[in-house]
Amino acid sequence: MLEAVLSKLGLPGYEPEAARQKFYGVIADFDTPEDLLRAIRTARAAGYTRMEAFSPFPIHGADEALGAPRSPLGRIVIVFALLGLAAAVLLQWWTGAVDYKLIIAGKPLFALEPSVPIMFELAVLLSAFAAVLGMFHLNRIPTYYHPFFNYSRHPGASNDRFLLAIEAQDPKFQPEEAVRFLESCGSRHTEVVEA
Amino acid sequence: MSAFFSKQFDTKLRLAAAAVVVVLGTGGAVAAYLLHPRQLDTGYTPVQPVPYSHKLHAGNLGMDCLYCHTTVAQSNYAAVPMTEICMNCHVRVKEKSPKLQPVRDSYATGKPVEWVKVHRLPDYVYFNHRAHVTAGVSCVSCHGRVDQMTEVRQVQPLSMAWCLDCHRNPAPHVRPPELVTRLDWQPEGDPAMLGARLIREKGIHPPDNCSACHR
Amino acid sequence: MADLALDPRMELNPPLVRGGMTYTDVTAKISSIVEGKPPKQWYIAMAFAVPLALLLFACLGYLVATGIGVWGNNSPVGWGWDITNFVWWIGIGHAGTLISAILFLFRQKWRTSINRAAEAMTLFAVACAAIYPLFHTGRPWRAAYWLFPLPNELLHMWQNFRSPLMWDVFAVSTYGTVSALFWFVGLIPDLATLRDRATTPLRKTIYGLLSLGWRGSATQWRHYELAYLLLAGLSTPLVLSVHSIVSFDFATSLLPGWHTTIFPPYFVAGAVFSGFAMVVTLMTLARWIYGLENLITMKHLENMCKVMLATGMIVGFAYGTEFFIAWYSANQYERFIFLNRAFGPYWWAYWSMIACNVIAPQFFWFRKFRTSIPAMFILSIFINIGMWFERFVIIATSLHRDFLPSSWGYFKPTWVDIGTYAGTFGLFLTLFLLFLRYLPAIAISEVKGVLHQQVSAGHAAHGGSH
Amino acid sequence: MNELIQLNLSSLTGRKYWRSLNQLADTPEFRQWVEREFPEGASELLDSGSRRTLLKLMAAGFGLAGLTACRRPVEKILPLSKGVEGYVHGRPLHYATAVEACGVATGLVVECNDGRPTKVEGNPRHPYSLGATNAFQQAMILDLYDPDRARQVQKQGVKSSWADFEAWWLEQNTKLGDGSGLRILSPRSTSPTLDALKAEIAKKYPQSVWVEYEPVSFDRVLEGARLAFGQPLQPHYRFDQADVIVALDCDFLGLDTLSAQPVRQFASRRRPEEGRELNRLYAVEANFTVTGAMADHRLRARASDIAAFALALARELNVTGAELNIVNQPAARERKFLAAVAKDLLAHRGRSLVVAGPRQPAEVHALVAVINQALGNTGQTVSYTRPPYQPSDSLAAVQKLAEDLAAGRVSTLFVLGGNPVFTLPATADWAPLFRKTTAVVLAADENETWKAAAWQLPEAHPFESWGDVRALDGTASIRQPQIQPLYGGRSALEIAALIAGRTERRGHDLVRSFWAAQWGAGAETKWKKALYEGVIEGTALPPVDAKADAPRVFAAVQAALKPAPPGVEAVFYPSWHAFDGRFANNAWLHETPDPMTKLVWDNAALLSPATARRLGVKDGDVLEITSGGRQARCPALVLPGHADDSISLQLGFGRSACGRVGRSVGHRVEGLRAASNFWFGPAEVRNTGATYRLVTTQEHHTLVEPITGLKRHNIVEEFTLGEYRHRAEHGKHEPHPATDLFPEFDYSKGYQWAMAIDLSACIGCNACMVACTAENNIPVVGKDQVSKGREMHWIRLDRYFSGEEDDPQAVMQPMACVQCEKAPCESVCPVAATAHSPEGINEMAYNRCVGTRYCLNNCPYKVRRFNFLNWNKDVPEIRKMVFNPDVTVRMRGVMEKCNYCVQRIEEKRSQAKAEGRRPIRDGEIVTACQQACPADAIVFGNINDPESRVSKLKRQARDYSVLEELNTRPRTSYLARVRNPNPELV
Repeated sequence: MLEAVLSKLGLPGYEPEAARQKFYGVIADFDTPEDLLRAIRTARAAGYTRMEAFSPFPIHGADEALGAPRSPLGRIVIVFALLGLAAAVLLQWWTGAVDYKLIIAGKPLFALEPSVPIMFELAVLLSAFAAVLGMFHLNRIPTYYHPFFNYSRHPGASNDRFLLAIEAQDPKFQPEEAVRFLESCGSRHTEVVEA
Repeated sequence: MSAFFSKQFDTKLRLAAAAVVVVLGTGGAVAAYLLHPRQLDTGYTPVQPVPYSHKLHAGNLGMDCLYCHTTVAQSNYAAVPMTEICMNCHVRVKEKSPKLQPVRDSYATGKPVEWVKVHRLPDYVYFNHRAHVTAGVSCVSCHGRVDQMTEVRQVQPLSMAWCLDCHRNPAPHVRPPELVTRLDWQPEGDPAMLGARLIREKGIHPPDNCSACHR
Repeated sequence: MADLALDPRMELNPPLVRGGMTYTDVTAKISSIVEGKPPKQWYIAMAFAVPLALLLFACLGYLVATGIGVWGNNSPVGWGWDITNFVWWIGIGHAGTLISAILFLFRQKWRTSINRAAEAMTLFAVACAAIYPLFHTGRPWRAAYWLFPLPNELLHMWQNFRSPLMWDVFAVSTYGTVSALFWFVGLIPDLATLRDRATTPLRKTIYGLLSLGWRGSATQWRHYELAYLLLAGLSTPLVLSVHSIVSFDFATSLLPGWHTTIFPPYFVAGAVFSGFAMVVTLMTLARWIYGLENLITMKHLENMCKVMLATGMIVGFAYGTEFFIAWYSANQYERFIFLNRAFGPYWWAYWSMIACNVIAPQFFWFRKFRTSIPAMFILSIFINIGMWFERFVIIATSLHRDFLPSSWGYFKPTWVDIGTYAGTFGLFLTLFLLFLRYLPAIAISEVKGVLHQQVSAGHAAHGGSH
Repeated sequence: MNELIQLNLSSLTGRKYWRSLNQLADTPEFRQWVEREFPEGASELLDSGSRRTLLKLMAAGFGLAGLTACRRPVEKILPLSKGVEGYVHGRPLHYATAVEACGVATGLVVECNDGRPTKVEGNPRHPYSLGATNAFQQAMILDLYDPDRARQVQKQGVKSSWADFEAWWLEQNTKLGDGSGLRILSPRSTSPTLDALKAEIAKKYPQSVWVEYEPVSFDRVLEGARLAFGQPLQPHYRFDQADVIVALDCDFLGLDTLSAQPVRQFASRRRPEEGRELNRLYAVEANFTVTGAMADHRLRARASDIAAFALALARELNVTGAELNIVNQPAARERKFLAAVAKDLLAHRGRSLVVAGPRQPAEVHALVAVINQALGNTGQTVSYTRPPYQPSDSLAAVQKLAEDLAAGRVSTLFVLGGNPVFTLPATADWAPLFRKTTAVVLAADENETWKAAAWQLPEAHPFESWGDVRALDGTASIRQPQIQPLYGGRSALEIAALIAGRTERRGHDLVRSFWAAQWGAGAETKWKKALYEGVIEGTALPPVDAKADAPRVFAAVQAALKPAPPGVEAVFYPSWHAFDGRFANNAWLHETPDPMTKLVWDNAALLSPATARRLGVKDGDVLEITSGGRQARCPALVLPGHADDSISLQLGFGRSACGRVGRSVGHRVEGLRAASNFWFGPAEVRNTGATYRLVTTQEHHTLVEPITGLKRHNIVEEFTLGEYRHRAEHGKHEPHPATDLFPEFDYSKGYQWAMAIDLSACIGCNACMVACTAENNIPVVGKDQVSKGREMHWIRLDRYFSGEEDDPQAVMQPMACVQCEKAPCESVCPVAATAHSPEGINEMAYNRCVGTRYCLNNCPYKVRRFNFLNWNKDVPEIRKMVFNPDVTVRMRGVMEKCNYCVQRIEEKRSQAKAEGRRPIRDGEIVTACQQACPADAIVFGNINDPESRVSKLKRQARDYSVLEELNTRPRTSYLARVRNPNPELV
């Protein structure tokens, strides 16, 4: 019953047969970051466009090689920082000078000077959340199922292996050809991974 | 080998999470509503030892509040009447009524009738009837249309926020002091206008500092 | 892979990962701590920590039931051990964020093998610290829900945002939250590693869920690194602000000895000082328990000793400045309060502070002490003691003799004071040991990053040997 | 009107209910409690910590934690059945009454809330109250509700009843015949009605003896007059008429007076603004008393050397016919002092006054009378009347009583109040003597005498019973009860009536019939008037024109006065805590520190620093004092300014049979007293080596800092008269206008409350402290907690010594919240629990306070008080009846402090509004401390009214703010202490 509804909605994991991808792509396995980078460059030269690399630690140059755009995270965080500031000012001004005007130590009902600490703290708090949640969003995590995990040697990617995937969406994608190509780049183990 | 988490796992997880959020959200909203003093504290209608009807006395018979609540203009308390006062009439009226037995007993023995308190404030709150009544705040503002109640019921939250609302904007609740016990009284025109005038004339400015009520 | 130890250049600048470890070795070594059975020492430590933690709860229960009177606090000394311990723990907490954030911004590679544990330490220290402001009211249930600006139909009342205590509430809770985020973000890739190494379904599930389906794809790393950088950038001013604001509790008052403009920098320096001391104390222990000599190398420890020396000097300088200003201000009350610290009834506290905070770190001028584990262990403990006394001196001795001689008094702690303080140690240690047991105590992926650079550096050194 | 009683316990734990007292009495709990041997609760919180078990309280605490009060408790309202005249629920009633102690009577006005007496004030119409009270009168109200009072008629400790007792007496009195076996021992009484009954008893039992005894008596004053004038006369001093006053061992501002009058008169001459010349006070004394603290010049002398000094003074003044030889040569310093004093006195003939204390022998009083006569003061500053009671030589009488008892000549002994077994001279062992006869003891509490009695009768509290008194000048007052006897006690009057065999035995009938007889026609109206006004017109005694025969006096004096032996003397004083023991179970007084030593919950052997050094004694060392062959132990306390070789001991402590508050508090020194050394005598002192913890509320006693040795200014300002005049001419120095970060708050509109406290007038008598305690439901915390600095007084008296340690000056400074306009406490409170009212009061909202104590830390005056524990936890029901219903009872974890009696302000405000919204008049609002102050040193009012008293005072040249440079803008300012030194002595 629920199943039916979900598949009608076509939510992830419940797509109708027709809409389902057959392959995720082909994944190859390299010894060192350098080998991986070399492979990426060759593949791009060969005209592959939809690729993804997997590594136990960030490899500098990898995303350039893959031709990824700059991350928008910075802009998100700025916005939230400003929101935090504004919220702090509003909170302190409205509660103190509008909603309940209590005379405290003969001081003004609202002044900027004593409000600074809380303004700062709220700004930091909101931008920190923005940074983390923004990153989660951009990285689409948490997402517990990913075809990548179907690759027999995927655990290597969190240990000491450096993997390269040519994805099925790639217009130039041909499973056998992709396998052959990656083997030629020096992959230790190449697999066609189903979606 | 294949992935540890199934294809459907993420969808299930998200749906579950959504469900939790919805349940908690609605639950919280409901609780917030119910725990709000307007819901929590109003409507309290205890059973009294004597089925005394304000509707009958104040409403139909049109007795003035001050006939029984004699001290309201002199004291912090409005004074629940002494048995004596009941007996002023009930020596003759309904002198046999079984309902009035407790009253007659009290009058005979001198032991009080144990009325149940309806409008209760915390002990650290000092409400002064005299101050309000002499300023022209009607009984009805806090106690509602008692003249229409057979059993007295709390109709206002009597929360601090509620007090403050009036202390900050008294105009709608101020009327000529001699009319405070006329629960059904309506000024011609906007009560706020009249209130504003009286406030100006008499220089009424209700305090909202702490020790106005907390000592 | 070339043996790095043979490389002459490596000797000049000793490697941060020794013993020619490979990526797999690193993974294996660190994961083994979590996967294997904990060593005997771990159980001994737990046996010590857990009862103490229980003592904490007993003391707090007694306090809540009876009232703040069970502590030694009195009039004029309204704050005694409670706020002393609060400031002390918060101070401890600073090293973690400092190491992870500031050193990260300065690209100090040597932070990698200690930052994880240091961050954990921060969280647990903040947790211990938070206990005090909450419970020193004696009625935490009120403090808990009245210190946060929640709209309240019943009262229509709001907080007083002029009060430094209110700033504290925001600062400390923000600090706690951000540190937690920072720590967790750092953990994600390593949790993925544990997930991938996991053998039992339970571990697969738990670490799987915790690692949020991390794949280590280039795209993910891209956003991840930026996020981490931003968090570091945010935490840096935050960590400085927190102890500044804590110092405002005192600096904005009008009490002689509190009303001092030097406090913010002086408190921050002190915090870092005590924080590093605590890191050294714990790291030397962890290193010994789990044999992490190759990951937490002498270089790490020596650097930390240098930081302690530097901050110790700053703190010492601050003590001097306070006295100078007190004299220079020509304010009778100021002058008296400082003389009273040194020569009044609390002289012993003052001079203990000087001995531990100013004298002790001087040993770190000498390499011999900077590189001797026992020496730095003992000195770090001295510093922790000294920094506790600093807070006690500031709070108690300023309060006990203020303006009107008629209301002077003296503060004596009760057994509940002592029990509560000891108890927070129990809580802290328990949490830290659990952390060691169930989470990667060293940032696996970051160490690999460092290792990778060593490797490529090694290749460069061997100059196209292949 | 007293059937009705409402217990309106405004406590945060919240319990309000109406009860008629009869009903309360009917409840089984109450009965049971009344009859239980040792009721629990009460002052248990005084033995600190003990009773708290961890688990129980964890439960309690966490119970509270789940604080959302869902179901509301059902509360009953119990209105009266029948009306009570003049009673309006919620409005207090005030009744005039009068009390007496040691033969000194004062008129009072008692406030009753719904039938509960809750507060004592002075009666402005009464010449010896003038509207003021002393600490003891303020504290009496607590004794009324003392759960440890005698509650049950007993026969040898077995429960009995009044009926049984009366039955016993009816057959007993038949056996008495001429009453040769009948003795009646009572405290000094001024009651005319009782005098009448005494006469009847004397007639019925010619051989019976009625003995009046007071442990603190003024007999020697009258004896002195008898010596001087041939008849016992009561001197009346006019301190307000005297320019020069010499007090010889006379604490006339403190414990040697029991009324406000002398203080009020003296203080009226210490205000330089009021035009009249400042008086000058010379004090010669052993103990450092509050009178000594007010003195412009003070000479330390052993009590036993005072006589010699008086003689020397007489000679110095060469009073006619005075060929006197000094008993021992005065020292140089003393001679200088003598000369200056004599010169000053002679310069102020007719406007000077010499007074001697009740401890001094009759000869000294006679001598003083003659000196005053010679100086022409008689009739000017001192006049004489017959005493308001029958004077008698108590000591001789009790000696005789002891002999009679020992010889078994006494069959029945009535003790009508007091606690003689504890207070009588130690010449006899009284308890066994009492047991030898049938002792019928009427006692307020189950005291030592009660324990020794055959019949034990509970005595009614003065506020529970009818009676009448006569003030020192004879002015009579009716004592009317405020409430029915809580424990069915009876008054001495009623027992006397029983003895006299009167048929009417109710106090009311006795008193009323007596006065009806006096008045004859119009008695009814006179009676009402007497009750209403609290004084009976035309009852004051006429002055007696007395002429002393100087030569005869000198002869007698010369003969009587022997040179005092050198060495240590022991002197007995009443104490500020228990007086002579009658207040031993009064927690308010025990917690109120002694004005000079600041000691609480104890007495001590006071000695001078020099003597302490010589004996090698320090504070808390337990001394063994031997005097008159008897011994007592008492911890030592060094008091700067105390005379050398003299040890001051306070009476009334170490009660063995007493309520839980006072049981074994302090050390009993009565055991040293005999007729020979009744007030003072030679003593040996030995340091036992044992130590005892004495707790004081002030640990640092000067304004001089340790370490630096610098004096702190801007706390207490003192001028000599000269300096003051100079300042007055050149105007008061205005503080430098402080520059503020923020704009000023506008306090120019409406009422702006403020206070001025005159340090020249304040004598530090503690009346304000106890008054505040009573008015504001201030809890008692006990010795342990005070030692931790947790006392709760909203107003305290800071006492600072200045000058050299051996012979310092002292100044008192009442310190309560000064209501800073820029209050440091407010800005630091995180929850805004303390904020400012638009009228300038620094308010505390207890129910908002979370208890961070930050405000306490940031208060430079340290006037904030924190409820470290739940001080009201164990307060028994009966004791709660003393609570002021207009003030919240604070729970633990809450900060509190003075708020200018805001409940009184609000009351007057709503009254003024009800009366046609008229403005509040100056002086209409009186704070509790101000109302009690006998010196009229505290003035409260509105500073926006330039004509108000407080505004005028604040314009004075000697007005200043404490710690002005902090720019906290206190609303309470102080008027500097002005001293009037004799140029020849400085």
